[in-house]
Amino acid sequence: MKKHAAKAASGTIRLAWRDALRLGLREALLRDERVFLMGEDVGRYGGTYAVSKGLLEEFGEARIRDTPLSESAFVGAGIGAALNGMRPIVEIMTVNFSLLALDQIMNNAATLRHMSGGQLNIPLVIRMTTGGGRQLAAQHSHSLEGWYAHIPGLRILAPATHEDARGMLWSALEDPDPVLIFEHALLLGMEGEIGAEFRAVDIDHAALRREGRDVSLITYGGMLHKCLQAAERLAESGISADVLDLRTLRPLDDSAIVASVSKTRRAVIVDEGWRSGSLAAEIMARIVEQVFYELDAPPARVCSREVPVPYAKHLEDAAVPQVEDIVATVHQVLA
Amino acid sequence: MKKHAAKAASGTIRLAWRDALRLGLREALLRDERVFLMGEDVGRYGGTYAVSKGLLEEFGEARIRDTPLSESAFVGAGIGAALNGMRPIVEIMTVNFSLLALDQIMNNAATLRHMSGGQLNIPLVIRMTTGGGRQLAAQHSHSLEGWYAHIPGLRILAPATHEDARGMLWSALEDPDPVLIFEHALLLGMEGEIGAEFRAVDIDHAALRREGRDVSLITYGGMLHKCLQAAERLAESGISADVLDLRTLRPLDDSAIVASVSKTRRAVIVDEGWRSGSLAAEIMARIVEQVFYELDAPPARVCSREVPVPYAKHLEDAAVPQVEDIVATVHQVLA
Amino acid sequence: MATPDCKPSSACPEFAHAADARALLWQMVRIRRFEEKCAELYSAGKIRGFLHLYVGEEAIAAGAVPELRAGDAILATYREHGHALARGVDAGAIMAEMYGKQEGCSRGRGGSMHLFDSTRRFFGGNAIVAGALPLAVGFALADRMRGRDAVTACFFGEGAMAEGEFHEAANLAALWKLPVLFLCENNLYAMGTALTRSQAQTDLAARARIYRMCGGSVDGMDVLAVRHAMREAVAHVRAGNGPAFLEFRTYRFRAHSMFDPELYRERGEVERWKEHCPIERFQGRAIAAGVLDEGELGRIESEVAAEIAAAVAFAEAGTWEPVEDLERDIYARAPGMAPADHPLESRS
Amino acid sequence: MATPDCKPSSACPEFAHAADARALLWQMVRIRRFEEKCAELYSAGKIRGFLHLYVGEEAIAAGAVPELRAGDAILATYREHGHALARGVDAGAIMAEMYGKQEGCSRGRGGSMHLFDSTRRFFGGNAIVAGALPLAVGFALADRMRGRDAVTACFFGEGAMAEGEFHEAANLAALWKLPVLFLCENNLYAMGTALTRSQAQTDLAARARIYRMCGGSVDGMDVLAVRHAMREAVAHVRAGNGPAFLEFRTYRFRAHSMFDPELYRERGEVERWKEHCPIERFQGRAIAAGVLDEGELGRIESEVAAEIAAAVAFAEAGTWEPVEDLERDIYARAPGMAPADHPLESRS
Ligand SMILES: Cc1ncc(C[n+]2csc(CCOP(=O)(O)OP(=O)(O)O)c2C)c(N)n1
Ligand SMILES: Cc1ncc(C[n+]2csc(CCOP(=O)(O)OP(=O)(O)O)c2C)c(N)n1
Ligand SMILES: [Mg+2]
Ligand SMILES: [Mg+2]
Repeated sequence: MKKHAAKAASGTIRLAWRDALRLGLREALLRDERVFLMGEDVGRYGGTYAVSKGLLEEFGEARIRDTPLSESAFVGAGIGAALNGMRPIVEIMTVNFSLLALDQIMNNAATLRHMSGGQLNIPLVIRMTTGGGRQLAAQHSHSLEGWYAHIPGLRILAPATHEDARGMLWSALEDPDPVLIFEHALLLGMEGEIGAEFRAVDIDHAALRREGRDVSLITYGGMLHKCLQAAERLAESGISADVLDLRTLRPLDDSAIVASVSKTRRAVIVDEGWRSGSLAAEIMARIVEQVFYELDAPPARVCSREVPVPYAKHLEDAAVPQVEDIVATVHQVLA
Repeated sequence: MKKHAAKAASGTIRLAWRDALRLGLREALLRDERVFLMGEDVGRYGGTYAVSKGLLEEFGEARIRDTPLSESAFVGAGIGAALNGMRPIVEIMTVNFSLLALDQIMNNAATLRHMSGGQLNIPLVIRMTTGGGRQLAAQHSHSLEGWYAHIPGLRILAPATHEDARGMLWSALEDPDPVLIFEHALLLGMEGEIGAEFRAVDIDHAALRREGRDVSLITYGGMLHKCLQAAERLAESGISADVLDLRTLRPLDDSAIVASVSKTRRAVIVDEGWRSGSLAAEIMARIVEQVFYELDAPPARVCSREVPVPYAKHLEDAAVPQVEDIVATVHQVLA
Repeated sequence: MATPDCKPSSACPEFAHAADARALLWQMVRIRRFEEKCAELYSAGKIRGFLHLYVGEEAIAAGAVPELRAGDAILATYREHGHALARGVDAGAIMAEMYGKQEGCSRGRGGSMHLFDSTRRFFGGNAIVAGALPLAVGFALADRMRGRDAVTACFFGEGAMAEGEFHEAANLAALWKLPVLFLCENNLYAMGTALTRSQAQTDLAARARIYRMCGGSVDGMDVLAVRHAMREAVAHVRAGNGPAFLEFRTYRFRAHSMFDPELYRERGEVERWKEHCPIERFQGRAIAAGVLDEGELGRIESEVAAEIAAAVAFAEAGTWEPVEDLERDIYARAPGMAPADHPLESRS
Repeated sequence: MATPDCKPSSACPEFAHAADARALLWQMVRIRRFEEKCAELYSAGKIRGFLHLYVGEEAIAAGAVPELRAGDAILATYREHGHALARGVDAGAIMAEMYGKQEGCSRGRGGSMHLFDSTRRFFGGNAIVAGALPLAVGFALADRMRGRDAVTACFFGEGAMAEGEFHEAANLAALWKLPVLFLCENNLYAMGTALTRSQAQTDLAARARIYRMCGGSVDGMDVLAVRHAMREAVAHVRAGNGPAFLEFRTYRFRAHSMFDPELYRERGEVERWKEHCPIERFQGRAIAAGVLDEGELGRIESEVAAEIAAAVAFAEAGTWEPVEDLERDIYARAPGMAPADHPLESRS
């Protein structure tokens, strides 16, 4: 791994987000021999996004398994292997292909514990990249993590920081239930600094990434960074924003949402999913249910436009939330 | 059809909801020879829920097609046939199996028009039964219509009345875009009276099924009837409720929602989907976005509990919304 | 299974002794009577939801399941009472499950279609056609990776072979040479759809062999033939030769489920198949061979009757899970809480 | 295809005359040069997203597509520039599409992976592996129901044959004897995964034949062999004998996409395959046969260069669709409105 992670002074390392993901994978493979990685092109190809590069060489074919193009079968096989004592990490190349495995995810992974009266554990992790922004057009640009968060029995994670990119996998593997991790493709190349020592991270709580008084920006994953930029810009016009990184989309950390909104009395939720039926709608509903009388203005949301994401750059940019959209919405909410 | 539909006086007929669905199917098959019905056991078996009983005998094998157990292939074939000039009606036996066809639905049916720059029409109708309440347990009791309503490019219908059960199919076939019709299994045996003459119905607008002043009950499909019962009970305690039947879950009829809530200033949304990420959340978000300052109380929702629906009757009853839950929630909202 | 054409190697041997014959017959009779009682209880409203009976197909579960070891895993479909009983899942717990009582083998959460008993390594009961096949591949993968010589047996109907999941699971198991037994109960119909009307190729074993796994067809109405073929297949798979496929040719004597009006098959066809009733046929042979007599048959019936009566009594006496517990067992742990009462398995 | 073993009936004939040879070569060269230009424009940042090149595989599109009639339908994958060009989709419209301009054949909505031209009955361009196969079955079903003798050709990679959708689509087409041509471009790799590492059975035509459809394998580097096999297959399918399957054995000379570091195959393997370059091979044969000469080759190159230059100019001159139009073409009609500018086809 040394070639990917340059050691920095005082016990921190500077690295790309994809390398943080790889550190997490490697750590998991080293710590527990029941852990293995399985998915399309995770091995010889090195991972579509080079996340698993080098792991085949280090851990061998038995634990770094290239699968055929059979999303339903290898996700289902991951569920079966988890039921039978392993700790599989299944990679679905991108969220766009996960639809082919949705029956296995909803009807088996999410359901078997309850349907068996609590007899079965499914300590399975499914990772996939998500999100638009790279001109891959309608069939390759979905942001469905918020949609998946509808399903009881699943835990849904969306790392945004480098620390979370590295540590969430381990926390997910410690969970006896199926966990889906959505990794935003646009973050993969982002550089950052983290502590050299591997740490599991808390996956039960949202994290306040920036403190403010005037408005709560509630977000996760790829959009966190746009929200932080928006907060920076808002600060220039004297508006101070809380930026809450949800981290876990199911179950939601209600208390963190309530705490932030009770303080700022205004909320803007930013989510790359399509607007109707977005996770943002759910968060608005929860805010209304819990702190309606503390609000100074109706909560607002910034989501993707309701269109199959187009290829042309200017159209794609218009379809997914941008920093300007966030800034403009905050101004409206404060107006 | 005569054996199923007893002619009543003054040009109305009394019939079961499933027979209204069958009248719609038959009418469509009679009117346009491009229409055909395809799905598992729609022919020889007579339809799992006897909806298509008799149609094979009347229309023959070419137009009433029993398919293999291949949800993805026959839904995809429906899309292809629609692209190539037919008007297919694809029946997915229940929503529970539709997950196997979701890639075809989201990545092809919903997307091809836009992705082709508007060159392609997909005049396809997909029908499926939905909902819990018959002790069929976790893998056979989903209510996913609200979840499907997240997908741009689809139109989502949920008939509740006998008139809609008969007429929506035709309206759906007139639509050049893919339409999904969700038929609640608990309604199939319900008796009702409708005009003898076949009518297409308006699928662009919600319908106010009962007028009131104090609260808006916003709902659709199987839950409409529970809401009407709840409204009846509320009337006994002097509370008068608007009952709005959404009918079309995507696109939503915002103006009808706004009109009702602006009048009553209080809303309870009733939806059989799981609570988090429910259609109810979306409606709450839209209410807040559009009529926040007119509200006398935060909107509330009655949804299914977040559990894979259990088999035991008392547990299933506790999991899905009941009339008492609606009544109790209205009382809270009015408190 | 060791023959080059992947067909069972030889005619199956007769049973050796009375105890053996008795055990086979007892299991088939037990399954039959248990399900007849289920049908009765369904009419009485004690059992609800979907109920799929196995009547006519008992020779398969009775012949095949005992060939597995305790450490092997079994996955089945919604038509799985017979497999659960043959695997030793307690009849009372199964009945209580169908009553929806918390003493049921799935706490009343699953019903007829979702019987589970992890202590018997009986992993359901799946109501999605072909949905268990990928799981079975994963079970076998785990056994292989953990160095166990266990096999995983997966039962499914011939209808499931049209699903993409059959194809994907078969390919994966064959590619990775995993110890999976694909056990197809070909009763000729998937609900109302005949095999010949839904699958272009009806030679099911040939379809399995195309993935380079062993595969053969067996008379599923003959419990000895089933046992023999299963024994060979299990040995083949356990020896590390990769997966095997068996087609059991059978027939369901009753409707698909309690809702099925049975419009799609001729009364005569059903009657003809009933002449091959696996129980009557086996009884006749056993009596002719002199290993069982009428008295023994009577004793089996009364033993079975007693067990079923006890199972019904157990179910009747069972209790309803408190509604407050509705949300248990969705997650092992609640957010913000320490790991809950389903601890991680200890590290290997 | 009419032979009992479903293999092409005889060795393929040589080309008959110069015009014929020229047309084949021209198409292959055109596709090759067009894509070389695409790679260049990708590096220049003019084309974005995923770009999958067909270099090395041109003989398939060039040999197969012309065997179809105007009324036939074609569906392809994300590696479909060659098929679109061979089908007569305008090179300028394709290039403009990759630029994201509204003059593109999909208005700039689709990009490289989603070329559409309904007037040429070219129906994409699908980025989900195997996603178009069920659509193809539906196209063929519609033709059959409407009494047309059209066929539907569906191109896909060998990787797609592991997907459940291949199995379901093949079964459905064979069961209903639909006029579908399943055209598998076996370039031995699915991204970085070799066929032998992902599919238990690598005899792809045998796998198709198990569904009781005709199937054979063809040297996909030989445009004449491709054409010959395709001609027989089309005739077979159009005559109402049900679907047919062809495996074209080929190789992609370049990376899977512009992002692929190509870690998974040996340089030597690529070089060996390049020796079978379909263009060089065909040129050599045509010159040896005396139907083409060096001068003609030069003329083809300059014609092609001119066409490509014009295509690039067209794309460069293209315009950006106004952002206000983002939400057009999601629905044909807006709610509450009368039917919009995409009227229903007139009733048949
Ligand atoms: C994916 C899926 N599609 C449809 C159904 C509805 N269904 C339940 S059983 C059945 C027939 C299955 O037939 P087969 O596999 O032959 O098993 P059998 O019932 O004959 O034992 C069908 C269509 C289902 N449960 N799952
Ligand atoms: C369902 C699905 N899974 C994964 C992918 C990612 N992917 C794109 S191309 C490809 C390889 C496909 O190989 P093959 O079918 O042989 O076609 P080729 O690219 O070799 O022409 C993969 C895995 C996808 N697009 N769709
Ligand atoms: Mg069957
Ligand atoms: Mg390939």
